[in-house]
Amino acid sequence: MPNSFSVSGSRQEGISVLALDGFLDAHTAPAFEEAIEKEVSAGHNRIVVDCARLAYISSAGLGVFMTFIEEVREAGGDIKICAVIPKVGQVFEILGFNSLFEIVGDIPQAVARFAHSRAEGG
Amino acid sequence: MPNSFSVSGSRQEGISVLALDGFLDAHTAPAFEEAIEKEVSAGHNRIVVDCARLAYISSAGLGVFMTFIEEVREAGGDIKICAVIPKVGQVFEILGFNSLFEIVGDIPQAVARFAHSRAEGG
Amino acid sequence: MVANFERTFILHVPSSTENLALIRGFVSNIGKQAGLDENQVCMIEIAVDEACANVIEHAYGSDRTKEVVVRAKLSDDTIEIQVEDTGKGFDPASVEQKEVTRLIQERKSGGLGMRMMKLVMDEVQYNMKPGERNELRMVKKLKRP
Amino acid sequence: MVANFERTFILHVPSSTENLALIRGFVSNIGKQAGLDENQVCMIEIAVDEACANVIEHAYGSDRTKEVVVRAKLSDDTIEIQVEDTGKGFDPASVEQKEVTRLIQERKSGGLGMRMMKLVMDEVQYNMKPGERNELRMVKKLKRP
Ligand SMILES: Nc1ncnc2c1ncn2[C@@H]1O[C@H](COP(=O)(O)OP(=O)(O)O)[C@@H](O)[C@H]1O
Ligand SMILES: Nc1ncnc2c1ncn2[C@@H]1O[C@H](COP(=O)(O)OP(=O)(O)O)[C@@H](O)[C@H]1O
Repeated sequence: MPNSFSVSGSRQEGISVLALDGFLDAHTAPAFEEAIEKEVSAGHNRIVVDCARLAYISSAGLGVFMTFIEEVREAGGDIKICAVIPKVGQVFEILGFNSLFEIVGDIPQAVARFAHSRAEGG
Repeated sequence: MPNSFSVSGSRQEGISVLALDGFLDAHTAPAFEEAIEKEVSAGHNRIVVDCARLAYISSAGLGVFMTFIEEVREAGGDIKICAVIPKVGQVFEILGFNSLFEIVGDIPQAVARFAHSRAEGG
Repeated sequence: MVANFERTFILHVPSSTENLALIRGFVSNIGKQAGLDENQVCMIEIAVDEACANVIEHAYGSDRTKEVVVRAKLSDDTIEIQVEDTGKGFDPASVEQKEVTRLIQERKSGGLGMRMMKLVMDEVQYNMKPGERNELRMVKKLKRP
Repeated sequence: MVANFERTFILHVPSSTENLALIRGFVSNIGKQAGLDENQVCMIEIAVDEACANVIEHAYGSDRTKEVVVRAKLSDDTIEIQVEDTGKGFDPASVEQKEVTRLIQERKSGGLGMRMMKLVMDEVQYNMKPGERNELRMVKKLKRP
């Protein structure tokens, strides 16, 4: 589909990794929101969002990060973003997300960033 | 570019291999025509057109094959077509090109088809 | 996919073969929304590409200041495409459809476009008012699973 | 690339977020024709995506029977895009632009669209006639090499 987008989840060392694939816009953001919501509801507050296959993001996609970041941080977790392609990276940057979110090179780096932080709730 | 198309040529065992890449339509057909014209003018009448990276063809692209096939066959050569993806293959088929042109799986097969035919002029 | 109501899409582009890719992208997206598979979508792309290439080359004689209009209407069981121009028009009935073997003998590079449209679409119908509004209407039935 | 004359492109699509991809494809093709690089093209795609998403969600309240119109005008030194709707309109001046940090504290999922457009385009200008014709005009200057 032209507006194709999918999220697939996995668990690594007690961390939830959500891999985004395709185009994240106002049409597809609900699918991403649902996926994060599911993790948070399950008490999984340490989340890595793998953007390696994310081709596009609009503010509707950024909105999903905004909605959940406070909640997971208050629960001792975080949402770390990794493997962003330049086209997507410039969107994070232009809206100042670089100083508000931890954005790193790949999944292992993102996972490692959780190593020194406190254990999460669940 | 949205209408991107390119042709690259090489010589193998006295045969000209033209590799097509991208979208072959009324906008880009002149580039293909020029490439074949160049071979024919140089007396290279044994031509393989490699379609492995050809994503699309319209009748303007088919027209280029039609223009030159008689000329190269009269000169003892041929234009053999190879490595066609299904989307492109159905266009050849629907217009009956399958019975008028030799369409084979890959470059080596196309080259081999020339092995038993008479030597070309140049 | 939400259906049950007709959806109309319209695209206006300058009359230049450069815009055939844009036109195909438009048609392709709509074909996918109609639930067609990749090969079927490609067939509709080609029909519209041929129709628009003819308008650009024949109706407007490559005058890039003119405009090509493509309308697509998506309903539950058909995709209907109209290509419109204000160019010189022609009489489609007077166009001789030669066999490919004959075109090859005559070393022709053209003469396949209209045949392609007819082979691919379920209905192909011209409606000519030269200089005012020439219209080519093509319909593809959607065979829903 | 042939320039030296203005080229106009128009796209009409049903008001549905499903069509944002089609709209982006339209804008992307035109951006490439304007000679913009991949990242610049993406920025214009986003600005138009944001504008159209706002029309679909706010101006039309997700009424899929309505229509979104995108006009693009390409000249030698600008790409000008107009997004038009006949929806309820709004007063852009009355929209408070909150800091991202504040949106985050308030757990908002929105509030970035208009900012995005302004950050990306050189001109962003609303012209409202609610229910009749609301128009958002955005201009990007082309810095030719
Ligand atoms: N939209 C059109 N306006 C004017 N003449 C047309 C149009 N479409 C087709 N024709 C005429 O019909 C002929 C056959 O068209 P077609 O089968 O598409 O082959 P081709 O375009 O390759 O010549 C054209 O050569 C042209 O003379
Ligand atoms: N085209 C429009 N029609 C009506 N209201 C709009 C329109 N565009 C924006 N708005 C209003 O302005 C607010 C801010 O828009 P924006 O910055 O794009 O963020 P978001 O759309 O995520 O809320 C919207 O919530 C809406 O109330």
